[in-house]
Amino acid sequence: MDFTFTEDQQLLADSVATFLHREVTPERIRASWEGEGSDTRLWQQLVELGLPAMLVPEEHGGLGMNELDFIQIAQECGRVALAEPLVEMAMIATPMLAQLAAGSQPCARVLQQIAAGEARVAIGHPLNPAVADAGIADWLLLASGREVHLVPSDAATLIRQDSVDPSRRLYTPEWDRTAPTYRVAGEEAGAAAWCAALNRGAVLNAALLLGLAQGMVAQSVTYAGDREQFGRPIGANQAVKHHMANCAVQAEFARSPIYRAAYAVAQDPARAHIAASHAKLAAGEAALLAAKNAIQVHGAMGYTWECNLHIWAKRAWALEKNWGDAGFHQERLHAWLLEDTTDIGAEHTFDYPAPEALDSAA
Amino acid sequence: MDFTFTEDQQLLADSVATFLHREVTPERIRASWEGEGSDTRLWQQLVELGLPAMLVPEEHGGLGMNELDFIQIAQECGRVALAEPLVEMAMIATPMLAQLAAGSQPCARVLQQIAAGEARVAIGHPLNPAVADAGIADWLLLASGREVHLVPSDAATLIRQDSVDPSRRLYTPEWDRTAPTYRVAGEEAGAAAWCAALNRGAVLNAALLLGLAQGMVAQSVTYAGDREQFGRPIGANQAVKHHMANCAVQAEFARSPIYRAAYAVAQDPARAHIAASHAKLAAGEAALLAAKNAIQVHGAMGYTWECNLHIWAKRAWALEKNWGDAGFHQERLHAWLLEDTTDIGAEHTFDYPAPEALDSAA
Amino acid sequence: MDLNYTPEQNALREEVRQWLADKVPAQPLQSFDTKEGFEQHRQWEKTLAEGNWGMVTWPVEYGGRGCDLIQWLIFEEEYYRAGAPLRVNQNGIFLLGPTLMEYGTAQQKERFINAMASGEEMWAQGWSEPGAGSDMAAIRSTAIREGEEYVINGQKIWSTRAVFADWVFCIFRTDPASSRHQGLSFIFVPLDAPGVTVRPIAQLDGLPGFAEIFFDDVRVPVANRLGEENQGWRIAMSTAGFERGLMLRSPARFQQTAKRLVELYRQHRDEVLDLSVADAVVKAYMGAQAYALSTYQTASKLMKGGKIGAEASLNKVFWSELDQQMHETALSILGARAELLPHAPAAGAVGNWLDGFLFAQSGPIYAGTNEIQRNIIAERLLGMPR
Amino acid sequence: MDLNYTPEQNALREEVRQWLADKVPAQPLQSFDTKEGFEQHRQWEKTLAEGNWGMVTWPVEYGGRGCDLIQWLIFEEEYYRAGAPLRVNQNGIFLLGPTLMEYGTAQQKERFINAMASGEEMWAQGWSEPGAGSDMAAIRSTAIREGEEYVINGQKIWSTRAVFADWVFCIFRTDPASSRHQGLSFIFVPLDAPGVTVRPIAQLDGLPGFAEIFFDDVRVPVANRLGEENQGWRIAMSTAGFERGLMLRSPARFQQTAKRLVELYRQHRDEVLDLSVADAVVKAYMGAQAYALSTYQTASKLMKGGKIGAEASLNKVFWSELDQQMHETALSILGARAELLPHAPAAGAVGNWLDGFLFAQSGPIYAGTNEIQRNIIAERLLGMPR
Repeated sequence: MDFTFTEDQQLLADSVATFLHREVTPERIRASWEGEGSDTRLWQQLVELGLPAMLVPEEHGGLGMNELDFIQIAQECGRVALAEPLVEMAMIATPMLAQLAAGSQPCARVLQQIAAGEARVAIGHPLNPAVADAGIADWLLLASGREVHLVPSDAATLIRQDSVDPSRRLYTPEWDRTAPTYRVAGEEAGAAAWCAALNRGAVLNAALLLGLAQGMVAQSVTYAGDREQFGRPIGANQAVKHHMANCAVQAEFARSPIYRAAYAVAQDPARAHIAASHAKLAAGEAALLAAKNAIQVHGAMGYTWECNLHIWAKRAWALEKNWGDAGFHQERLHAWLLEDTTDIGAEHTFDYPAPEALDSAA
Repeated sequence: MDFTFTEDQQLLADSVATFLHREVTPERIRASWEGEGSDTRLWQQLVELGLPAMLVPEEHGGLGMNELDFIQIAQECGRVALAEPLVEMAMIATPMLAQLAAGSQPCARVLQQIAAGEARVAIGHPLNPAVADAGIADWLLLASGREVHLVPSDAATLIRQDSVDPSRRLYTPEWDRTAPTYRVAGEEAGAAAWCAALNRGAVLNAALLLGLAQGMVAQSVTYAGDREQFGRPIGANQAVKHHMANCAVQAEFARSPIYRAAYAVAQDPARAHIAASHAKLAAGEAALLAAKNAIQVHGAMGYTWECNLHIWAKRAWALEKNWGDAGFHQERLHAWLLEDTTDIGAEHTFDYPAPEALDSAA
Repeated sequence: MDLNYTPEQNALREEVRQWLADKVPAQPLQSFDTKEGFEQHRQWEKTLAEGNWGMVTWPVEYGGRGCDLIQWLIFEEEYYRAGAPLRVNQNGIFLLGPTLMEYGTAQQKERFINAMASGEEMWAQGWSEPGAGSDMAAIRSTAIREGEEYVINGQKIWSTRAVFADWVFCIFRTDPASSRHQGLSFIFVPLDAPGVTVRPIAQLDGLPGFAEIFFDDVRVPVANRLGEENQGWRIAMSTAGFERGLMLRSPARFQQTAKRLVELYRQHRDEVLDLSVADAVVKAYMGAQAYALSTYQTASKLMKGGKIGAEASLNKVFWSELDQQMHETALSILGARAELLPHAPAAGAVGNWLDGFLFAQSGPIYAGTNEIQRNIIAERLLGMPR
Repeated sequence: MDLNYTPEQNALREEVRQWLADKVPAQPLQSFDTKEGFEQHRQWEKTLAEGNWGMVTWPVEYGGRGCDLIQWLIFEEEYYRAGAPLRVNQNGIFLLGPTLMEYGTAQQKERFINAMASGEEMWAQGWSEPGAGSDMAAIRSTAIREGEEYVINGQKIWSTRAVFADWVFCIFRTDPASSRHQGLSFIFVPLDAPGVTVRPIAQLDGLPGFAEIFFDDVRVPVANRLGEENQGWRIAMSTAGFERGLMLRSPARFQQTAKRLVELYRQHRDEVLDLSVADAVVKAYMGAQAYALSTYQTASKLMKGGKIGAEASLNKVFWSELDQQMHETALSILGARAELLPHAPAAGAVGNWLDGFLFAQSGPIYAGTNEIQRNIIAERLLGMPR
């Protein structure tokens, strides 16, 4: 029993964090809102850091790492509100391709391209109403019923769906669902793959949401230390302090569930659903509270477009409802807790529920 | 349209308030915890003020007033945490007897006795697990199925049920349910009577809870102004202020719904259920928050038996769950809101829902 | 206490309802934070004024109907029930108008009130400065008297409607040696005056709902001052006072939001898994209803000569947090579609809940942050130490 | 990261489980806030000590097992799982014991530790004074040195267990000219010493869970001082420090409460109408689980040499409010029966939720109010201005 990251994991996360904090500035995010939005140079830098290749298995030319290796990086991506489609691709789509690659040549090929930094993949989970970043993807992983289709993006018609968050470039795709070449998993394998993808998506988004929450708290603390009213910084007011303290408490107690869930999806993905739902719910709450309190602490400034805070807040509002909204994940926990066979209590902290309860996710 | 009390109503409430604040001291309440608990002299004073007779119809020797005349008095009884069984008797049991008196000589006789200050009546609503103050009552209004039985207290066996609140003297009664003399209403009339009693009980308890909340806030404000830490009163801390401000907001927005509900039970009792449930829920929340924040502001002192605060807090915890707990009243509102025929919105503020929805209450 | 409307009150309701049924535009207007939408809303104000429905509580001589507060509440109920446009003119008719009637000279009333009421001249509000937000008495912009003119220098911020409005009413420091609440005056400035620069500030939705205004040797006649010189604080406080605060947020608005929320819930009930939604919907109804009842009670009290002061802070905290809660609940019901802008093809019938949610975020901030309001409640209503 | 227990850890769990299954009293003990219950609990401490389970993290030489923090967590999980008695001796074994091992002389260790561990000598805690609660440095009680003795005068309050305990450890002002954190010393006083008066203070449930202690020219030998003279603050702070704070509220306790709550919910589910209960039950599970996971993470970090400071305030706020939330939810499920004392004939199977609810009210108050904890979080963890 050891609930710490390895030195390698920590070093990697720290160095990526340093990179992100240096490169991913609000100015650069705002610049990416023009046009179709990708910051090509930034993407190239992320490729050079090897991030898209991290979860590609070694036999497909990647680094063969797992979700736990990536989770702190996802958190840092949230902290800087990275707009590039790194995280969904690297930690949700890539493991899904890897899961299907044994039985599907196209999946194996796309993995090679990802590892080489030559392709980007967007993923359209049935629970999400749109596909993020489909416009700059080379490949789309799409659901037709429970089947998984791998579609070249130029074979799909993409309908733009504007989000409250200008960094989120959403599309609904239309494609020829009958073309046999697209089909990389049938109903049964597809159901399992979408279910696993959902758990990864929930955990990953939880990490992003936690990072977003921490980013908003950090900005608000700085602002409250600088802004003066009545002859002293507004952050000296106990009400302002307690707004921030409440955010810190919620974030702190989302953190361990996220790491535990990342461990679960990496080590025992078929039994990860309860941990994943817990992580997503806790992080979603922390992010919503942080957005609300951060805006409040910023006052009128927090309600403006020119203040950078809304870059984070809008992302939080959007992500909190993707990859299963609060109701979806609550219902999973609720149904599980109601079962007489469910064991909770002190000695069950690290038990993983049996996989049959996964049905509801597909 | 005039949402103010009459000058007479206000004068009466103010004078009763003055009396209660002078006479009903915490010391006197604590003294009443010994023995069977009634403070005979205090009860006599309440009789002399005419309070038990207020809602007895004039034809039975009473003052012929209504629930709206009494509601601010109930609130004041809460504010001082009066332990005497005035409120349930005067505003719940008495109107129930009045409702049944036309068809029942015993009811009419008991009303005469109440008006004369010669009898006390306790009421056992099916929703409450015990009968408050049955031990000092002369008569008990009890439910057998939906029938109403009026039982002389010496004909019943009373089993004491200790409450967290030492001021609440609870009993479960056993009596000969087959004795025909006790039966003052059959199934049908009984159902209507119990339903009306429940609405009155909810509104009345709402007023008590609001008064309790206000009493706890007042004590806490005083304490926070006196108690010094770090060289200044603890009430100068913004967190302490905001605890109290939050209580004040909740109490304020429970107040009007209570008065509106009192008007409803007085003027159109068959359509009062939504207003009654709203009042009870709002007041219950205000009282629970006040108890929590008042204890917190008092610090360790608030956790002691010797500090008077617990007299109020325990009453609040108990009453919040009597005469329909939060779930009961929420479910009424929820079911009503879900009906397609339910009209809410700006022009319906003073509409009274049709009585058929009352069924769930009996 | 009599919670029935009188026949006269019912007749008023019927009259308003009929008039609105005839006049309310079939298509929703564009946002008044766009140039085009602003002009549409200005036109609507003109229509209202022509029907003498612009500001029913104003005296008849100013185009009002001399309505009492209950009648005003009835008007508001019908107005929101009809889904009539938001009031682009609210700075003028709710805030400045009554103040002008109380403190203005005959000439000022004649010059400004009718043009304001008809929507011909639209008003922005200029209280805050970059260093004077919650701490409003920290105002530094100056208006220095030179003969029959004031020469104005400085800067205002968070000035609502200033991007498209014609005039702004401000408080400036007329006594440069003064500090805090002293030495301030209440002055009107035309936004097209030489030396005035308006910099739009975009809000969360990207539209310029407010602006920064820069004053660089702007000259206005002394006749543009409302009330006595150096008495501006007192006048501004009465502008910000209760009765208008009440009018800025009439309960009807929140009751209609609660109604829409209940309808949304009924419609989606079978898909909603969120365990907190049912409770939140019940609370939304209760909150809106309580706010309406409380307002009726306050209005009744005021009509009997009662006064009201710091209690307004209870209202501010309550409605602003209720509004947030209702919109959060709506987004929970909508789930993942909640992030889509209404024009997105996949948005379906998400309606304007997202816009409302964004706007609701400003509620606990403007007109005095809820932290300041809670201080006021604790100190002035409850008597806690400062 | 490896979230599997080692075979050794599983073996320890098995051993604890077996031992507890044999030893835990079949009937729950009476409250340790009664004379009789206190003695029952003292006896239980003796049983624990005899099995070397009294304080598993203590070194073997003091009757412990030298367990690391993960092993301690496993022990705690089994302890709460078994429904074993609350630890009446917690002041001694969790707070004073480790401090004594760090700062005590050889003689002090010999004199006190074994008697403490066996339950033979029970300890009360004496920090607060009537004027020194949240502001602990405002201590005024004095211990003035006279030769080889201290003469103690003053008053302590909120002294847990003092009504039935044998000893109290306190901080007193040994330098009468000092102020605030200076000039304080950490001193042990036998509660039967001449001049000591213990006045029980009843808590919400009517039982004397704490006491006021009056010192009137009480004489104790200088050898009763722990650490250097005038260094008491630093020692007291280390007593109140993180690792023991963690041990005062092990996650197992809240996990078992969450488990009982879920069981209560399952049992009553068909009667529960309260719309907020389902959500609250899910949140209770999540909260208890998050607290456990967080503690495992912290323990792992500490075992690798990590340090921890103000983060303890996050824990304090979290568990205390979680505990309130869980008990409130249980009372909501029980409905109107919730007010009945467990012995009431109509109480049915209400269990001890009411008692737990009353006790939970003290959580946000003791060991530093949650307001103070939130200040610490904001100022020390987030770096906000004081």
